[in-house]
Amino acid sequence: MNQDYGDNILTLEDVHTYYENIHALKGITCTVPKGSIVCLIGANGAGKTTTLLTISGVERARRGRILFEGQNIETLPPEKIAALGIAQSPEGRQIFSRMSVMENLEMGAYLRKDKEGIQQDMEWVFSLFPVLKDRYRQKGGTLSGGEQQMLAIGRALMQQPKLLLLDEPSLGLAPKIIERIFETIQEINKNGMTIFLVEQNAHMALTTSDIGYVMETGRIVLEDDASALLENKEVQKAYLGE
Amino acid sequence: MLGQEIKKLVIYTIFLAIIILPMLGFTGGAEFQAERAFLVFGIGVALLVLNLIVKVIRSHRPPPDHDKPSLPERIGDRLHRIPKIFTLGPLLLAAGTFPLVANNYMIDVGITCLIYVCLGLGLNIVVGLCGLLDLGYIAFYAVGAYSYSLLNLTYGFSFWAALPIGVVLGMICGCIIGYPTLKMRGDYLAIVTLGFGEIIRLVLNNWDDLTAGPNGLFGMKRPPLYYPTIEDGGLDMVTYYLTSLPGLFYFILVIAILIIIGVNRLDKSRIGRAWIAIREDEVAAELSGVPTTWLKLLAYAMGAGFASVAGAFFAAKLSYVNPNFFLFMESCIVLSIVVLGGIGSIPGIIIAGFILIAVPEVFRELEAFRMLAFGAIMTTMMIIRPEGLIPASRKKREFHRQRDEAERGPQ
Amino acid sequence: MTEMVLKNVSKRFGGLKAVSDLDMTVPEGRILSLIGPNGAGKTTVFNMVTGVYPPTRGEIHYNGTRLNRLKSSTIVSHGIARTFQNIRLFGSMTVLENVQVGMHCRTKSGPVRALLKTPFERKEEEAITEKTMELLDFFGLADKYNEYASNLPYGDQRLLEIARANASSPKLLLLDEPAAGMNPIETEALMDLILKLRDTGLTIFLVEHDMKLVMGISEQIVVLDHGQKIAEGAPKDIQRNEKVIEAYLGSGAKAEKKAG
Amino acid sequence: MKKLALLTLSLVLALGIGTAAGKELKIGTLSPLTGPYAQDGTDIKQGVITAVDAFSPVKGFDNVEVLPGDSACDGGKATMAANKLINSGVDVVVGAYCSSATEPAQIPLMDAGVVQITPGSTAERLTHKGYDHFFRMPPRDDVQAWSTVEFLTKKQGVKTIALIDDKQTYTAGLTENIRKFAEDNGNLEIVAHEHITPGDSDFTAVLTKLKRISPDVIYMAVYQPEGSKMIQQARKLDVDATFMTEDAVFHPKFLEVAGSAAEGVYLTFAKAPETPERKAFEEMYKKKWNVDSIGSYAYYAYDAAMVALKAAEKCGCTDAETLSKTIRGTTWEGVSGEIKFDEKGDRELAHIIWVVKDNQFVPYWDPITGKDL
Amino acid sequence: MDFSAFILQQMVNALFLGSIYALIALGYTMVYGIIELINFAHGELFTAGAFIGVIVLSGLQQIGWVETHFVLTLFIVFGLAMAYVAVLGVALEHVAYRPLRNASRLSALLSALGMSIFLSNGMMLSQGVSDRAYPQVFGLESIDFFGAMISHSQVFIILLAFVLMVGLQFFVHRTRLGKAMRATAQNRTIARMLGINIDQTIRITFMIGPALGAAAGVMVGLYYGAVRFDMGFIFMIKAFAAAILGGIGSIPGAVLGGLIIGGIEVAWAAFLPSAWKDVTTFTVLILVLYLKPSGLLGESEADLRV
Repeated sequence: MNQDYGDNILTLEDVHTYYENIHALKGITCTVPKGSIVCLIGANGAGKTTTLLTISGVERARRGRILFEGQNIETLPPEKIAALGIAQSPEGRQIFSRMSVMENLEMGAYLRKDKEGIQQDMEWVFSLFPVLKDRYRQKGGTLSGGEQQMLAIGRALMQQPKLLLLDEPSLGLAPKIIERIFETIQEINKNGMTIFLVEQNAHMALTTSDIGYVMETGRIVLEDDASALLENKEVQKAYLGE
Repeated sequence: MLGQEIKKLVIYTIFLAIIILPMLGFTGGAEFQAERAFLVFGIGVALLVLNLIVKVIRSHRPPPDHDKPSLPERIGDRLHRIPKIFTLGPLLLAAGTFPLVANNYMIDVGITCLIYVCLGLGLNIVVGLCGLLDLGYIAFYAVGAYSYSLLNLTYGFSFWAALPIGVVLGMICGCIIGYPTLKMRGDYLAIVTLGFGEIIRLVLNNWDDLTAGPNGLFGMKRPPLYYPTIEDGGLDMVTYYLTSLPGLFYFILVIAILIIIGVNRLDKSRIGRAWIAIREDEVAAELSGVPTTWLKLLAYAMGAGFASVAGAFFAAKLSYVNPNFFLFMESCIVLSIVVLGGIGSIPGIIIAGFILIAVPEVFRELEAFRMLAFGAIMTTMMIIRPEGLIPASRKKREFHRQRDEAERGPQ
Repeated sequence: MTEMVLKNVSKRFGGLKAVSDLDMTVPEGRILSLIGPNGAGKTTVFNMVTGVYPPTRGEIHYNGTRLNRLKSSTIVSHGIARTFQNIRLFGSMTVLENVQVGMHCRTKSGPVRALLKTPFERKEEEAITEKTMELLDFFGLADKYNEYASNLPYGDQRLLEIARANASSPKLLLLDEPAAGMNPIETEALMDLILKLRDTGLTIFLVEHDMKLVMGISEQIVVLDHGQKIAEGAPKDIQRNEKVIEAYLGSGAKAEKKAG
Repeated sequence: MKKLALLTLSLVLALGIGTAAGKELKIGTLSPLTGPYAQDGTDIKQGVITAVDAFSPVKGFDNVEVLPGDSACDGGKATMAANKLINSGVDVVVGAYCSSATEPAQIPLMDAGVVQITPGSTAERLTHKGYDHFFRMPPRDDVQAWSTVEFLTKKQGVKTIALIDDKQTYTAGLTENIRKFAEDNGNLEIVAHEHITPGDSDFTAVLTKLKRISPDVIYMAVYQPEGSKMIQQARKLDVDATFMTEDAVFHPKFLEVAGSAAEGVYLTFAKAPETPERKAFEEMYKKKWNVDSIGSYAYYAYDAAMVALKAAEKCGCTDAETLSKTIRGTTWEGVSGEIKFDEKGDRELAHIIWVVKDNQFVPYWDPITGKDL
Repeated sequence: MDFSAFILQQMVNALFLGSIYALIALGYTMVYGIIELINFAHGELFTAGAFIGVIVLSGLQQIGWVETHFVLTLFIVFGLAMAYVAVLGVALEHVAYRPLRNASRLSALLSALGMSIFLSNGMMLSQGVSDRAYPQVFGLESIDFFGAMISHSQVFIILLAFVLMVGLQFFVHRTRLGKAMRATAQNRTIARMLGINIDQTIRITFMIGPALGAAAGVMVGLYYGAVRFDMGFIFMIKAFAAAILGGIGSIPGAVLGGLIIGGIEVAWAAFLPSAWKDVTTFTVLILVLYLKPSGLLGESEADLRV
């Protein structure tokens, strides 16, 4: 593994998660070094989203440990985890559809008290996604799919997190916008934010990331530097459509 | 752990003091009636402390095994495994001999229980099988009761002649209620069905010319039985009116058994499967070829039909009906029977009907305390067992395994 | 010719244009795949075809019948069945019963027959069970007939959905991402199954992301992007289509191709 | 299943308890102890208990027991309660209160040969069914309606009246009778007949409607809670009419809640005799139940129980036949006046007109003599 | 009384009744909005507020504050009643609803029903079966407003109801906590991911909703002059209808629904046979919901995605 990065900001050790009787995560072990972009790729239903939800505390790990900056977080409720500095942009544009764009972003900054900082970050988000600025009074539900996706990412950025979890940021977006989003992701990362990314668009994800994990039916089957994975024959066959 | 629990205890105690002391202390004039208020407060605190002790003791025990099924599940499982003859036989025997050993009051309570069991079974079709909330179910009971009363009083129809008409009327009302609710979601259904229930009651109360309004109707004949005798050398039919309570008990017992058989058959039929599919996932059911609109209407109609039967019997038994017998609270009780018993579970409903109607009777002397306890127990039950007493489980079908084995046999 | 024809079909959700002016045909007895990025409107097409909601504009015909305003259950009885992207089984029912529900539109017994348990009803029930077990055998679920659907492993749940859809004796089967969440081995088996189903005379209309499956079994592919058809043709042509690569397969695929 | 059997057994046992032997007199009460009419129901229960306390010991009996039953104003519950009382071996039942409970309860009680005395139900037909063991303490609806119409036409000389009822058995029966008597009389025109919903609080719409019609008299056939609120709203709306109401409103709570708004309201209620017995009862009742005022049905219930106790002592019997004969054949002194039952079981008791003056019910006019009081 | 005065008077009647319904409906709608539970016990919370109101008011009357510090008295009465019911609401949520947050809707509904029966009978046992009279601090005098009589208490109550409704709308839309409440209502999981403590948010909702109900209870007591243990029931049904009619979960919807239900009741009783007033109310409700299944101002789920 690449040693250029600092300490691991996030470590998962043998994490098992169940949906009632379904064993969704069957012992996930992975690490996210500080300052890196890590991506998790795999087919629909492989357990990628469950992994993110387990990190955020929405789903409970029945077994295993999750360490964030050396602290055990697997028993903490989601709001405490958020307060520690983990933000998530969830899958499927889960924005507050009956609140305005502005209010959605404000909710992102719910835990923050620094008014000026919030204002600055809001400007920053608007500069990343100018279309949101044009629509800041509009209700979230009236935005198009891509705009909702941007809003969800913007909302997570407003949390000023140390670790940003992105669940399928490319979902339903036009290729141009996808490229823009991934550029943005790299830009954010350069500012010092660690990013943990879940993607179906494996190619895009691997080219952006430093480290990649491949997931299949609840298990991590491959892990390597992202560039190495791109060259991996099996990955090419299964996820890059040859 | 203990420290946290004690902190909780203190907070709860403060809450309890705030809630109880003013409400129980200032009951009349401005004087504070300390004795009663503090007595109740003391009981409350004692319960809290007890709860704390239980919690502390429990925390020292090993955590429960997740994989092991819970006790009620195991009981339910075992219930399913016992051959029917051993459970149903004694139950039927007990029901059959009950009027011979019981006094009139007990029989009357038994009759009431059975009426509510019938109602619960009917509502079970709507709520339990089809998954539609209905807060106005008692209206169909009223329709059944009034149809028999009116047909009997005005046109002299016998119980048997009036019954089918009442059932059809009930089913029509069911469809009328069902139709506008087809597109509605759960909570909107609640107010609409509640509204319909009230509308039917108010119509019965206000339509003086037909229903005699609040005076009610009285003097209906009891259900008759006919038996042949040989008189004057010829065969003659004698009409015998069931006036005694044991007679009425057997009568409603037979009705209840028929309804149980009917609901059970429906449950296991193609229609029943479609209903449960609707309850589980309406969109998927529709896209699997189940005409959900028609089946939802059918569920309302069938439920209403069963309630009408119970209503007709009720009117015949009491010989008196009044719109005030069909208040919203009655709908709530029937719904409680269904939910408490375990949604969709027939044995659950029978037991819950028994518990909710007969057990409070035992404590009738306690008057308001009885209702206080009724409410508290209802909430507690839901918290402990949100799935109901005997959760419904789709019966495992053993007969297929035999078939499979037979097929594999020659290989 | 029992083919499905979509003519100029559009669907709007508020301001969002999910599908615009789609023209396509699903020919009989073939395997046709609909692909495109997430949110391109593939599931919307399925939903319109199966009557979940009517198209805003345009016509959908199947076997000469206009489907636009028909109820979903009626469409099923016309011989069109489907599965769902996110599995929608009847969780508290057994495997057997799930499939039996699928047979609803091909059976007749009403409430009165059920109440009286007439000989007709009994015979029909027996026939239903018989046929269900045959189907379950076909799908390899026969030994699990007594399990609750919610207790099945993921792959089996996918299979059960297809079995349920098949129970309505369809002529056209719509599969919405059937391989989602399956590992490569399971996907392989699924491909065989789909081909086997096609060989029984079924028309298969497929939405799928797994390119191996799509390219492996499709006889024809339609590509959607932003609600518009951007390409149509045989798998080979699609793979080479610049527009498709740009919109869906990704510039990475393009790069690879150049490298290759 | 075992649990179920056990539960059944325990329930059967529990239901069966309550049958004991001995030479004793058992009086059951049947009144709504829960629900919206629980107040009147409790008054009835307490009235009976007071009577038994006051009269015991009864000569010839070892013990007198009171068994309270809850009718909940519901037919099904009332018959259950009645059957329970029958099984406990009651000889006399005082109740029920709502006609809708009295009517169905009559059937098992009469079949079982139990003497029933109702302290509250006034529907005429209850005594018209030919039951020998059924008696009624308060005057019938038609008696009250007659008194009302007499008063309004003869004493007040009014021409127009508006009726309000809440569509319950009692109130609707009353307005129906007023309509009948007014039509017979010919001098009193009914200009409006409105209905309210029991339990409602706001009657301004109906009162404003009546204000516009401006009848001479507004007759409120409602129960006390609605009556108290209605009169307040009428005063606030400045409705310029005479208000008249009936015995269900004749309750101290009416004065307490309505306060100054109640001034000048006319009511019909039986004449209260100025006897030492009544005084003694009132004192005893207030002390025993720790209350400041006495609900009107407590008087009737007390009298009903008293009559039963005295009759039982007189004949030394408990069988319904002899007991009924004794009750019917004697004139009793009661706290609600002289008690003499006719063939049907009705009392020859008339209402007088009362008026609220200085927050007190004051006797005003006697419709039989036609004189002021 | 001429026709215009009659109409004006009936409009005042409708406005007053509608405001009361609206205020109670707000409590429903708030609780429903956040946990999707029909709080059957809301009617009892409302009644409890009225009882505390009469207890405090009687006490203050005894020490003569009603005459000397009239405004302060009202403040104390409303404040204490609302505070008490807020505590009761929180306790109710903790005991009866929280354990069932992830259970089926029906179980939660039944739990609420159980609590409703419990509270109503508890109040009957503690506060008696009969009316408790409210001291008539506003008297019986009315203002003659173009022929319509408006009592002092009505003026006060309509104003207060208006202030409370506007205040609530401001709170929910402008404050951080209010926004957190709306966010929790729309998507609990996401709200938690953003750091919102949803337990606390729900608790606050269960303070505000019932407290508004309590304010309505005191108003009802002050105007109608009495409070009784079972008076919550009828108000509950009407307010429930109002909340649904307006589109449950919507604050302006609840106000609109309340005013409409009040309006229908008054209008029907004013011009048509009053016995059928409630039949009409429910019929209109059903018709509206049939035509617009999500209520008048409710958000419709037009985008049905399979």
